[in-house]
Formats: sequence, C-alpha cells, structure tokens
Amino acid sequence: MDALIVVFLTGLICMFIAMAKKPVYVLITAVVGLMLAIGLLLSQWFNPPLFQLNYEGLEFTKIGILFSSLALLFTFLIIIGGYSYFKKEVEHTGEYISLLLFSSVGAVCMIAFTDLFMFFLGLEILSIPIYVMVGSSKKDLLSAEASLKYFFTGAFSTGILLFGIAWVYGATGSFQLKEIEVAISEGSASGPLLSIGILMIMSASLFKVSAAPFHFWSPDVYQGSPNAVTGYMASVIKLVGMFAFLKLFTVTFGDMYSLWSGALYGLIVLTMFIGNLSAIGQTKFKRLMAYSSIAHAGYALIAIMSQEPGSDWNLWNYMFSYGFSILTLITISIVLDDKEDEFSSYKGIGRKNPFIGFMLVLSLFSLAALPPMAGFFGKFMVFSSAFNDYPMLVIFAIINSGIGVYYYLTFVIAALSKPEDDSLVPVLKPSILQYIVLVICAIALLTAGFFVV
Amino acid sequence: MNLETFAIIMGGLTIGSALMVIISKNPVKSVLFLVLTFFFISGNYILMNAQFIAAVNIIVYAGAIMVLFLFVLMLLNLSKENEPKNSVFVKFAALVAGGILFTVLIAALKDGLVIAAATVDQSDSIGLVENLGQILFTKYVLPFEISSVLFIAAMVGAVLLGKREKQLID
Amino acid sequence: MELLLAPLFVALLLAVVPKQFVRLAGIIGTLVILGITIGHVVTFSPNNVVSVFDPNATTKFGLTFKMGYDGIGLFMVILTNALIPVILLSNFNRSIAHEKSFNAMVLFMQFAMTGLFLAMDGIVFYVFWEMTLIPIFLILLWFGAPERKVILTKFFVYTFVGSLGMLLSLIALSRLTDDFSYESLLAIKLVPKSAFWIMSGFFLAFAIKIPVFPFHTWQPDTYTVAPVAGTMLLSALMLNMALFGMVKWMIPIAPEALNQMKFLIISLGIIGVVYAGVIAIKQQDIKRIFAYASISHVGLITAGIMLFNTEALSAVFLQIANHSLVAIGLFLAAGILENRLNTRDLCQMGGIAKVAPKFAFWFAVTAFASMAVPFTSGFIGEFLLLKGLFSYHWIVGILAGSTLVFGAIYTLRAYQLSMYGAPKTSGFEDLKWNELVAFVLLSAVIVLLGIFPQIVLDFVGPSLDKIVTTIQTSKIQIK
Amino acid sequence: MSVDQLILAILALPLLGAFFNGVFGKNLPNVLVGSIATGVMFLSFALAVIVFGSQSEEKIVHLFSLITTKDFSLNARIQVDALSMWMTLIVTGIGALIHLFSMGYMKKDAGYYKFFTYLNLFIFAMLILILGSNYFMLFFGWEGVGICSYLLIGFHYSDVQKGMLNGIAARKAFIMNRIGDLGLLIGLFLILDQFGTLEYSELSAAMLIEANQPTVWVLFTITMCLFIGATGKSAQIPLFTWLPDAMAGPTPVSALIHAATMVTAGIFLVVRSNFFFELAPMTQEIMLYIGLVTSLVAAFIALRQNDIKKVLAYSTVSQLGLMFVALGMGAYTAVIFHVTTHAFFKALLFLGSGSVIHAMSDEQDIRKMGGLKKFIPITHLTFLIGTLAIAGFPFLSGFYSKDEILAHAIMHSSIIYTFLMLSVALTAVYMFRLYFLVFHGNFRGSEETKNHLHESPWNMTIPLLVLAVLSIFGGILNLPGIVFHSCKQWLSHYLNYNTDGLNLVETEHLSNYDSILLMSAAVALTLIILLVSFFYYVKKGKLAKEDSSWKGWEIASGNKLYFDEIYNFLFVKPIEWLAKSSYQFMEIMVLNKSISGLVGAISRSGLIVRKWQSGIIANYLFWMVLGIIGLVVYYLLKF
Amino acid sequence: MVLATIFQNGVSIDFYIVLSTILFVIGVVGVMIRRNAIILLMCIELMLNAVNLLMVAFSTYFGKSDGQIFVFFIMVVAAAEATVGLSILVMAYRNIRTTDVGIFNKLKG
Repeated sequence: MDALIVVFLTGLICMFIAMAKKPVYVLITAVVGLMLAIGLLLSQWFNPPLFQLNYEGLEFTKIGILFSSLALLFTFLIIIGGYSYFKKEVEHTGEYISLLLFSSVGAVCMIAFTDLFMFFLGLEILSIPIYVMVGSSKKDLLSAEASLKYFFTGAFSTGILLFGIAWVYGATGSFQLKEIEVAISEGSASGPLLSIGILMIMSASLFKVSAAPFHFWSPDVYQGSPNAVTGYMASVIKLVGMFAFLKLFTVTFGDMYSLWSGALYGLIVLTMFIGNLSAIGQTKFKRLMAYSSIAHAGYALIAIMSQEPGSDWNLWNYMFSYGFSILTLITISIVLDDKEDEFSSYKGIGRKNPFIGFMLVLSLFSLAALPPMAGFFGKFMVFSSAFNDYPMLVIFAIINSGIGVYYYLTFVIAALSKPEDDSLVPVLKPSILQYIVLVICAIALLTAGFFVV
Repeated sequence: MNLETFAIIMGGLTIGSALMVIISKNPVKSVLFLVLTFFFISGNYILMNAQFIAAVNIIVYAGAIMVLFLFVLMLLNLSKENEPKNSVFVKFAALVAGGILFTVLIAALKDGLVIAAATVDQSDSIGLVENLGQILFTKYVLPFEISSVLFIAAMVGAVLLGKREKQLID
Repeated sequence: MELLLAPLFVALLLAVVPKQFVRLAGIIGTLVILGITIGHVVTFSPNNVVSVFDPNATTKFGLTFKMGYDGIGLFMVILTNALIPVILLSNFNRSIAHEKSFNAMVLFMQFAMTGLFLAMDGIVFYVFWEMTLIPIFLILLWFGAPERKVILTKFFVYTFVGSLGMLLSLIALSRLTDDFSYESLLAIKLVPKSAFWIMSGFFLAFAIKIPVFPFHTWQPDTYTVAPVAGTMLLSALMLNMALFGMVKWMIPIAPEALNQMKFLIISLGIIGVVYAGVIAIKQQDIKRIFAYASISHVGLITAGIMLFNTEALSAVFLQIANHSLVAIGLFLAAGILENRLNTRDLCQMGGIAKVAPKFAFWFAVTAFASMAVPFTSGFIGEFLLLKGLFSYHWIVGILAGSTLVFGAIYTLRAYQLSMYGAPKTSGFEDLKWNELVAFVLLSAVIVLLGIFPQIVLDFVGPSLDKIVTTIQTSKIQIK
Repeated sequence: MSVDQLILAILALPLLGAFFNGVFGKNLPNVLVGSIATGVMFLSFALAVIVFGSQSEEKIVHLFSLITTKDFSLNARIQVDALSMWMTLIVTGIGALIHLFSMGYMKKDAGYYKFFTYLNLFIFAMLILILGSNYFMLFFGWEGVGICSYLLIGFHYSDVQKGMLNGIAARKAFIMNRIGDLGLLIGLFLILDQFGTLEYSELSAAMLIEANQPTVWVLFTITMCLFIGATGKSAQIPLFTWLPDAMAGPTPVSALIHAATMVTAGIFLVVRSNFFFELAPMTQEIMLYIGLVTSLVAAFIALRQNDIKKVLAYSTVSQLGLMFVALGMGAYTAVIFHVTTHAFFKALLFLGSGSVIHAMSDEQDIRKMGGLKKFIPITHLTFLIGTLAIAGFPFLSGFYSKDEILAHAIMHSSIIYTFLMLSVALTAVYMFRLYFLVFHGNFRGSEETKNHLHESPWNMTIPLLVLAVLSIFGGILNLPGIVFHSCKQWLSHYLNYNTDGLNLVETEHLSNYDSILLMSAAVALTLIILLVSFFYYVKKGKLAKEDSSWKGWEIASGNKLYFDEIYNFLFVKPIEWLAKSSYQFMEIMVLNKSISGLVGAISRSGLIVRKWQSGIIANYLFWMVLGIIGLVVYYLLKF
Repeated sequence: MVLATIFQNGVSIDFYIVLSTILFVIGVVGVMIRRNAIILLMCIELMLNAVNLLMVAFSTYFGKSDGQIFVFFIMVVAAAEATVGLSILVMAYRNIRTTDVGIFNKLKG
C-alpha cells in the first residue's frame, strides 16, 4: 500500500518537476521514487506495511510482492532505458514518465486486488495511460493508428469484462473474491450466469495478455508505439495480466476449473500456433516481438492450466525471464532508434558492436529457451508442471518452441552476420543508463535460472 | 398499468433508441439517440429504486460525456452524413455475429438461471444517496481514492495528446 | 572444478589479449587446459567416480548442480581437450586463427563440452548440451562460406528441435523424481511404454546430432559450408557428445526400453552405414564425401552402442576416439585442398601428390586410418564392433561389414582423384609446419591406439562395466 | 640370442628398414637407401635360416596383448613352427633377392626411397601374416599386405598418362581384396563365437575333441568365409580380375607381391586352417572346382595376351587355381611345395620380364619385341629356365611340384586329372608362345628402342641367376622318392605336423610305377608342346596376331572372357547407379524435400495466419466477438 | 416511495438480464458495423450502460448496494475512457483528417 502511494506521489512530483524543463530531475525523481517503492515492497516481505487501512481491497501476499516489485523494476528499467526517448521532447518528459508511473500504480493494484473493484480499476489505471503513451509520438501516423486500435479494442474488451463481472455478480451476489470463491464452492452459484460470466472475464483477461483470438491488437500496437512503450506493454502489462489471470482463475474460479480449463486448452494451442506461425517471415523487429509475445503468452498460460501447486512461482519465473529478454531487445532497439524498424537495419549490428551482439544473442536465445539463459528454466518449469495432466499440450508447446527458434535465429543471423558494406553499419553508442539496463538484464538472464531454490 | 407493463415499455423504448443509435446515418442524431437511451436507462434505474444512480447517469452521461461527444463532433466537423459505408457483406456478417452472440447467450440462460439468493431484505433505501455515500466512503473508500489516479492519468493523457505541438500549427 | 572453469577463463582472457597474440594465446591456453586434464587423468583410477562439484543443494525444479566424472566422462574430456589444441594448431596459419571471436568461441565450446561430459545431473547435461550449440553456430555464421545462412538455419533448427525431444523426456521424468541427479534418474523405474517414449525423446536429440539416418540431411550441407575448423569441431567433437549421451544417459535412464529400441536403432545405424557409404561413392565434393563417410562411421558406432555390453561399448569409445582423430585429419586435408585450390570439386583436382608429397603422405595415412587398416586405431574398434553386431545378427554383421568395402571405395576414390594423375595446377603449396605437426600428432595417436588399444579399454572399461551391470542387476536382462 | 629375440629381429628388421628409409630416405643417396633395405632383408633371411635350423618344435612367443575383454583376448603372438618358418624363409629369401633386383630396376625412379619403404613394409606385414599365432594376427597382416599392395600397384600414381589408371588398378585390387577380407572377417567372428579364441593351437586342439566340434553347417560357413577371404587375396574366381590389373605396378612388385608371396596368403590361410577344412568336405569340393575353373579360365585367357606381364599374371592365377585344386583334395604339403617352387620360378619369370622391360625402355607389348636373346643373354637364359620350370620340363622344380598335385588328382578323380592336364598343357602353350615371341625371331620394336637394348646391371642379373638355380634344383626339396630314397618327400615330412590336420587323412602316395607313368605322360605333353611351339614360332616365324584379326576363341581369350565387362555390368554399374539414384532420389527428393516441405508448409501456414491480421479494427473486433461466441458455444456444447 | 422494488411486483430479474443482453449486443453490433470512430466510442458507452443496467438490477434484486457502487466506478471509468478516447481521436484526426477507422490499416500483416 505504501509503495502504491509512493509511486503515485512520485508520478505527481514528476509532473511538477518537469516544469523546470530539466528532464534529468524528472528522471532522478522517478528513479528514487521507484527504488523507494521497490524497497518498501520488499520490506513487506519481512515486516507488516507502514500503512494499514481498514479497507481490504488490496492484499500483498508474498508472491504478490514479488510480482509487483518485478513490475516496478521493469517500469524502472523502461524509464531509464527509454530515457533517451523521453527526453527528446523536453516539455513532455514529465508527462511521459508520470504516465508510466501512474500505469504502474494500476499494475500494483491489479496484482494485489482482493475484489473486483480493484481489479477493474487497476486494469483501467494500467491501460488508460498506455492508450495515451502509445500515441505519444504525435507526429507519427503509425503511432496514432496504434493508439486508436489499442484504445478501441481495449475499451471493447473492458465492456466484455464488465459484462462478465456483472453476470458473475448476478450469480454470486458479491464482488469480493473470497465470497465469490465460497459461493462457487458451495455450489450455490453454479449455472449459466456464472459460467458465461467467467468465460467473459476470461476473454477480457486473454485480451490483456494478448492470447488468441483476442490478440489482434498486439502486433499493430507494438509496432506502432514508441519503443519504450512497447517494452512496457510487453513486460509489465503482460506480467500483470498474467498474474491477475492466475489469481482470478486458479484461486477464485478454481472450482470452475473444469469449465475454463477446456476452453483455455484450445485457446493456448491456438495462441501458440498463431503467434509462432505469424512470426515467421516478419521483417519488422517489433512486430516480430509482438508475435513472439503472443506465443509466449501461450506458453505462460500453460502455467495457469497446470493444477500443480506452485504454478504461481513457475509463472513468476517465466515472466521474469521473458520480461528481461524483452527489455534487452527493446533497449537495443531504443539504442538503434530506427524509425523503419526493419530487420535490414539490424544487419551486422551485433558484429560491429560486440556487446550489443552478445546481448542480442542472450535475449533471443533466452526467448527461444536455449539454456543456460533464464528463458529455458522458465519454460522448463512451466512445461514440467503441466506435463502430468496435459502431456499433449506440452508436446504442442515443444513443437512450437521448435518453430519459434526459427525466427529468432533468422534475426540472430541477420544481426550477427558480416554485412556486405561494413561502413553502413552504425557504431552504436548506448548511454550509461542503457548500459546499466543491459548489464542488469544480462545478469538476470544468465544467472536467474540457477537460483530458483 | 402495472409495473411490469411499464418496465416492458421502458425496456422497449431503451432498445428502440439504442437501435437508432447504430442505425442513424447522421452522427449527431446518433448522439442524440444515445442521450435518449441514457434517459430511458435512467428511467429503468428509477424503476429499480436506484435514484442516485439514475441522477448520476443523467448528469454524467447525458450531461457531460455526451456533450463532450457532441463537442468533438462539431469540432471535427463530422456532423454531415459522410461516414463511409461498410460493405453489405461486412454488415451482414456483423449482424449475423451479433445475432448469434445474442442467441447463444440467451440459449445459455435458458438452461435455467441460478442466481444467488436474495438473502438481504430488499429494502427500498439502498439506492439512495445517503446509503450509497455511506458505503462509498467507508467500505469502498480505497477504490474511490484510487480512481483519482485514473482521473489524473486521463487528464494528463488528454492534455498530452490534445496539446497542439508548435510544429504542427500550419 | 578448474577442469570446467579453465576453458571459460581462457575464453574470457582471449578477449583482452592483443590481436596479434591471440592465436598463440589460444593454443597456449588450450595446452594449459590439456595439462590440467592430464593431471586429472594421472590421478584417476578407473574404478572411481570423482565428484567435481556438488553444492548439496536442490533447486525448486530438481536441479542439483552435481558434476563429476567417471572413466568415460574423463575419457571424453581428455579426448576433447587434447583435440582442441590440434584443431587450433591446424588452423594456425589461416586468417580465422587471428580472430578473437573464433578462438574465444572454440574455448567457450570447450567449456560447454567439458561441462557436458562432467554433468552428473540431467538438467546440467541438457544445459551444456544446448550451450554447445551457440559457439559452433557463431563460428559457422561468422566464418562459413557465403551461402551458409539457409543451411545454418536448417542446422540450428534441426538440432534444436532434436534437443527439444530430450527436453520433453526430461520433463516427463521430472514427474517421477525429486531431483535430476544422475543417481536419482537411474533409480527411476519406468513402465515399458513410457520408457519407450522417454528413450525416443533422448534418441531424437542424439540421433540428429550424431547424425543417424534419416536425420542426417543437415549434416553434409553444414559440413560443406562450415569453415574447416568448424567442420572439425562439428564432426570430431560435437557428435561425440551425442554418442556419449547415448551411453551414459539415454540407455541407463530408460533401460526398460532397450530391448524394444535395440532393433530399431541398430537398423537405423546400419542403414546409415550402407546408405551413406553408397552415396559417398559418387559425390564430387570432397567435403561432402567425408561428411557422408562420417555418417557411415557413426552409424556403426550408434549400432554398437545399442548392443550395450562392455565389450561393444569399449569398442565404441575406441571408435569415438578414432573417428575424432580421423575426422580432423580428413577435414584438415579437405580444408587444405579447398583453401589452396579454391574448389572442392574432385574433378578439378588431381596430381597434387606430385607437387605436395608431404601432404600426399599424411593425407594417405589419415585416409587409411579412415578405412580401418591395421596399425590404425580404427582397425580394432571396427573389428570389435563388427563382431558384436555379427553376434547380434549375422545379417546386421554383414551389412555393417560392407563399410569395409564401401569405405575403401569412397576414400580411395577421393584420395586418388585429388592426388593421383598429372598435376593440373601449379603452385600448390606443400604442408606448412603447423599442418604438418597437426598431421603428425594425429597420426601418432592413431597408430598408438592402433597398436595399444587396451589403454582406452582399461580406461573406460570399469565405468562401462558398472553401468552395464547396474542395468542388468537392477532393472532388466539385456537380451 | 634366443629364438624369441631372433624371431623378433626377423620381424623388426624390415620394419626398421621401412622406418629408416621412410623418414630419412629422401635425403640419402639412392644406393644407401637400397642397400639398407636390401641389407635388412638379407639379414632377416639369415636370421630366419638360423631359426629354421635351430628350432625344431612349435614355439609361441607372446609379444603383448592387443585387447583383453571378459570373453576373449586378442594377442600379438608369434608362432614359430615348420609352416610359418618355411613361409618365412620363402618370403625373406625371395624378398631379399627382389630387393636386390629392385636396386637396379628402380634406379632412375623419383620415388626410390619410397619404393623401398613400401617393400620393407610389405615384408613386415607379410611376416606378421605368416608368423602370427592366431587369426587376428593373420588378419592384421592380411590387411597390411593389402595396403602395401595397393601402394605399390599405384606406385606411379603421378605418371602423366597412366597415373590415374595405375591408381584405378590399385583401387580395384584393394577393393576386391576388401570384399574377400569381409568374408574372412565374418569367418573370424564365427570362429570367435564358436570357440571364443582365435589361436591356432587352441583351435586345433579344440577341434580334436568331438564334443567341441560345431555342427557341419557352422563349419561349412566358417570354412566358406575363410575361403572367400582366400579367393580375394589369392585371386580366384570370382575375385581374380584384380591381379592382371595389378601388373600396373613396377615389375619387382609383381614378382614379389603378385606372384611369389602375397597371393599365396590365401593358400597359407587354408593350409593353416586345415583342421577346419578337413572336417568340411563340402567346402573342399567347392574349393576344388573353383580352383579348377580358375586355373582353366586363366590359362585360356593367357593364350592371347600380348602384354608380357599380363601373360605372367594370368599364369599366376592359373597356378594358384591349381594350388586350390590341390587344397580341395587335402594335399597340403604338395601345395606348399608348389607354392615354394612357384615362388622360385614365377619370381624368376617376373624379374626376367622386368629385365626385358628394362632393356626395352619400358615397352611391355610382346608384339614389339622379338629376337632379344642376342641382346640380353643372361636374361634370356634365366627366362628360359623359368619357362621350362613352369611348363613342367623334366627335373626342373615345377615338374616335381606339379607332378605331385597331378598325382593327388588322379587318386581323387580321373576327370579332374584330365582337366588339370589340360590346364598344364595350356600353361606350356602360352609360356612357350611368350618365350619364343620375346626372345626369338626378329626385333620388331622401333630403332630407338633397339639402340638402347642392353643387358641389365649385376644387381639385377644376380637375383635372376640365383632364382634360376633355385628353379632348377628346387625340386630336391620334395623328391618323390623315385631317385633318392633318403631325401624322399623331405618337405612333406618337415611340414607334416603342421599340416596333417586332425590326423584323419593318411597321406597316400602313388606307387613308383604309377608315378613314373604319370610323369612320363606329363613330360611327353610338355615336350610335344615345346616342339610344336618351336616349329610354329621359330621355324614358321608366326607372330602374335593383331587384335583385329582374332577369330572365334581368340576374341574371347583376348578380351579376358569379358570378365571385367560382366563385373562392370553386374556390380559396378548397379552400385554407381544406386549411389547416384539414392543421392538424387532418397537424399534430395525424399529426405531433403520432406524437411523443406515441412518448413515450407509451416511458413505457408504462417502466411495464411498473417492474412487474418488485416489491420482493420472492425475485423479485430469481429474476431473477438467470434471468440466470445466460440466460448459460449463451447459452454453450450460441453455443459 | 412510489415504487416498491420492482422485483416484488412481478417483474422477474430475467427481464433485466435479457434487456441488458440485448442492449449489450446492440452495442457490439454497432461497434462492428459502424466506421465512424466517434460512433464506435458511443457504442462502447452503450455496452457499458447495458452492464450498468444489469448491475443495478442485480444490486436491487439482492438488496445490496455494492452493485450500485460498482456502477458508479464504471461511470468514472467510462468518463475517463471517453476523455482519453476522444483526445486520441482528435489527435488521429489531426494526422489523417478522418475519423473513419477503416482508414487506419497501415499496420498489418
């Protein structure tokens, strides 16, 4: 709770500090605020929080603390890694950063919610700033288009979510997760109203994590938005969406497992295949990332499918590795800052800039689940937890990993091979901040897998 | 005229005006029909004894939001019937899809509704300002406070997007 | 532990060495590593299992980090560590040797392979297994022939998909055990059906890397586009991992399926022997011939592994060593030809023996070793393997034996077309000193192992005995 | 020095010589290289003689163990007994002479040191083959001599015109040998499976006990496999075509490897394995007939060959066939005797032909020779002796050895005897044809060649003379006992304890009367042929016909009975076709296409999936609605 | 009060469920068939109102006021969404001079 307040206040302060037209101050404020917030969150792991309210709309479980600090950490990395973008238009720096901070407030709400109020509000607080951020490079036609698409599909899915919530409310008579759970387990609420409601909520959640067939927005939006925002969507929003999904469905709707698991099974398979198949032959970097993120949503949802205990941990690991991989890639694309975002502009980058090349290999192979990168361990844990109940699903996922490696590899080859004309390949000069981000990501990707004790 | 008939008439009117929203070719007419729909929905609220919500609905939706819509319509000079038409096929497909959605939803409900039993005494007072205010500022104060973040974000966003860039002035 | 970390350390060190010293530093580094390895070999008694690293911790998903070696593991390590200096040496005068990235990648690969051979934990094995893919891929990508990209993608995806099979098997096993340490994996009792699938998963990974017919199609293409050093690494070292994996991991983990799979895998191996041998006869590309030759040879080894008795397995390790030595020699020769003639087409070669007698001689020695003539390491190994296969079934034995004939046909054809006849080109430079030393070292080991194969057998025998008897006593009877 | 050390020295000397020449020979003068190589050979021979003289009973020298496993062990061991020592004597002795000859013959060759390295290496491998105490050592040497043979056949690999052809001949030899080797190897596996050992002594001991004997079929298979191996190395049908081609090698090589020593390895193998063969009568029969057919076929082909070495090569094949006939009849000692004499006179003939070729400036076609006796008298004389010996002229070595085989044949069956006589007669025919065409008549070569005609140097003629003497008196070794009773059948007796197998066969001998009768028949035949040939070629001055004027059987003979063509059609072409088509069909079409097809299918489906991503919001919303409908329908259907 | 709760007077809750479903579907269909961005936004508002109606109905039916509180928050969100949506729209309009969503299809494939 206190972390929430700190982040919110930081956002507010940022807005005002921005009036000084000194982006650095904004950055420092945001960094300090986020670090404080993360520290406060982590301290809750051991101690009770400083503020305690009567209202119990938010509850920080241990896994919740982990997820929310990870979300804040991702935001932190996005802010410092994307600083070069944010400071471009000095008068907007404060707004950009505070919008991201507000959004991360929503993220924390959406992780720690205990009733559907907070879930819904958190979702909206998470999304609305991002609708704006997607369109934040105003001169860019594609950015506007992306923003429009994201907004309309997002609002539409909000409608669906609310419709589902209403039906669930109608069936159970409550918005409290605990009470809903009790109502379901007592059997007093079973029936079409509840079932359809749950399926509707599932549709909206699938929309947030961009799973088929609710994924269509993501390639367009990822491509159109500024790089930093794409990174935020791919890392934070996906992380939060996954966790909310997990929380709602494995705990609250856990007794309706037989209802949603069958549907989710099919959609996971569909998601993985659509994501991976569409990614083949892409020539735009961020679009590729989007499709790969769709596929990864499919893999991560397997963690939710599995009924083994500890699926939240598996999910955390998975999203951890995935987030860091994506952040690495996004940071590199921010460094490269290529408007066209074509593969061809990445040609030879890795060869000319060994560190960038190393990071590219690391992150792409982590996405492709090549050990020893963290991505492998995430995938391994998720898959092995589901193998007992859904061997076929895991086999599908494995097949998809095989398809997936193909397009990651095309990109690695493009980035690492020697270009025909060496002079055309730019020597990249990442800022210190970007170096920091990349190093953090490298450490996380290389070591994380081994320390899941 | 008993309540049931009244409710049915009210419902019918709501549906009718809602249909007009999507049928009207002129955007301004659509907006006006939407306002009308909101009024009918407020009527439904009143039927259900939710006076506060009914009032808020009219003030916020019909009063504020729809005015905003109208304002933007006028600002962008979109009041003419110049909206490009979707092809018949798309419309047909959309209608079929909508029809199927409706059908399956109703078909699902036909299996028999099980609704949480109305355990609490259905008192008349729950929809009143006093009662709602009481709950909103005690039990639901946190969402209330949090929604301020939402508004600030929306505000900042609107400003960010709405502000004309210097270079864009032409 | 220094055994494992030394290559990594050297690899990192190479990144800071000035560019003009990098090739020297690479060789010195690998020699130091070889020294360390020899230290381990000297103090090793074949009956032991030496633990290298054991933090006594288990992660949530059962990773125990255990590493150690027994006879076969250490044998593979010494083989790898002894061959890598030779590979570096044989490429010493090529431009590739001056590349930091090349040297570092070779060392990194050495690190990964050492880790693989030392792994005493299923996950660790898998991790290192996949890790080897990265350096070799980068070497091929950076230094391969211009038309490499499509082929490399095929290679990478193919092998990766194969290892996903192994991953699937490990995932399936994860339900049956608390951790992935070697002992726990061996202790798992499987029903035959699941054992069959688990073994198939492992086999897919190994079969593609070895490669066994019909999973071999990536191999000739990849070998041809790879730089010489890359081909050597691929053929001499990479596939050893798969063969090692079959012996140490695949069969001991799922021995219940051994009798089921035996026929299938032996058949595939033998088909590979004959098929690749036949195809090699009419190829024009010299690297391709040796690539098919390699498929043919390893097919025999694969079939031999499935016999799974101490005798055949000892022969397998002898053959692994032999194949590595011969592959390096042959591809070195092919590389020299390609490098100096700018072609791999046999029809455009000829008469080189006249202008480069030293090369002709050492190439001949290697070629003969490849044909498994007496006094070379291939002879005894092949003899034992063929004997084992013959005892398994006489048809299998005869088909496998055809490798004697086909091997002679394609090897001699390749040798004669390139070396014999009137010189077609002038100015073919004879062996440089480094190439000569490499050839001499290889041939020396080849002959040494040809006359005293028992040293290998004694080294790996006890460990193999242990594996075989564990399986026989605890689980099933090997038919 | 003890016998152990001596025997080791015998083995090691050639190896040392090879090693020394191979490493340092390049920079040493040719004379030194040749002398070293020849020197070690003579030394080796001398040591062999000492061992031969001092050693009277079987002795096994254990060197080291190659492999020891639980089930069996393969050891490097040497067995010193009568058979092996006798063969050693032949190999080292003839080898030494041929080394000496080569010093002159190869004088101008660029690869002089290499040649002697290979020769020494060959001797080493051959010694391992015959001295080894088990089949494994035999196989070791067996393969070793194959390689040396390969290297030496293709010795002139960089020849401008014939380099490639030499290489192909060498390859053919090696591959055909390899096919035989495979048979031998399988035989070894069978033996190992049955008995668990490969040691001769243990095996023969085991075979003596009836309980240990395997079934007839197993024994048949084992012996057949061994015999297949023997056909490869000893150039029998169906694997004989490599030997004539092998004449591409330098002539001393043909003399040493492809006449005197290596090709008799197959004979040696069968003699060594007599304990198996004796109990496998079916194999013996097969061996007999194959030997007979080979003998006749080769002799027939030799009739119309015009290359001096080819004639001798076919003659070798024919003689080897003869030996296999004898082996089929169980006449082991007779065979060894014939091996010995054959080594003498065939080496002599080959060296003589080498001398001729040397004189003729590397011309091998007998149509271009003629009247050479004036120019190269020593060669002529020795060649004549060799010819007479092989033709079975009375009291020369070939006469006795051939006679002994014939004697066995008539005891076996008169039909076989008849055919053998035919073969012997054919031998005489083509050998006299060769002799007369080369040495008599007028010189038919070019003037240039004529001017260069010269007798060979001493180091070439001395071996010729020595061998000539041996060819003349070689028969003494195993006199049939008609003349000198005291040394009757000395060699047979000497070899007996090695070759009498399981003591099942009583070596019978014809009575003196029958012997003399047979001998007279053979002598008469030879003399008649000699006279006819003399009249035909010398008096009437007939020359070898041109290829185009061949008629009837001559075409068949001249074209080697089309064996090469038939093999080409039956084996080479199909395998090449298989290689090409399996590459084109299986590899490219099926395997590669299936992979690329799969990849193509995946990326095509990717294109289809990407089409859905139309970029239009309405479509996206439409899909979402469809998704919801799908979920509800799923609910309706399932619940 | 003029009206006692409607549900005690013969109107079943089913009526409101069906009514709101119809309204919701009308909104959905509207979203699908119209191309004017503003109308799309209005249709989404219509969907939200359908939900509001249902929430209030349930709330009244259960006699619990939290449903109405939720409606309150939905309105809050709807207002915020409308604001942001309209400003996005205006921005897009500035760029492309149209509010036809069909035109926005540069990003695809």
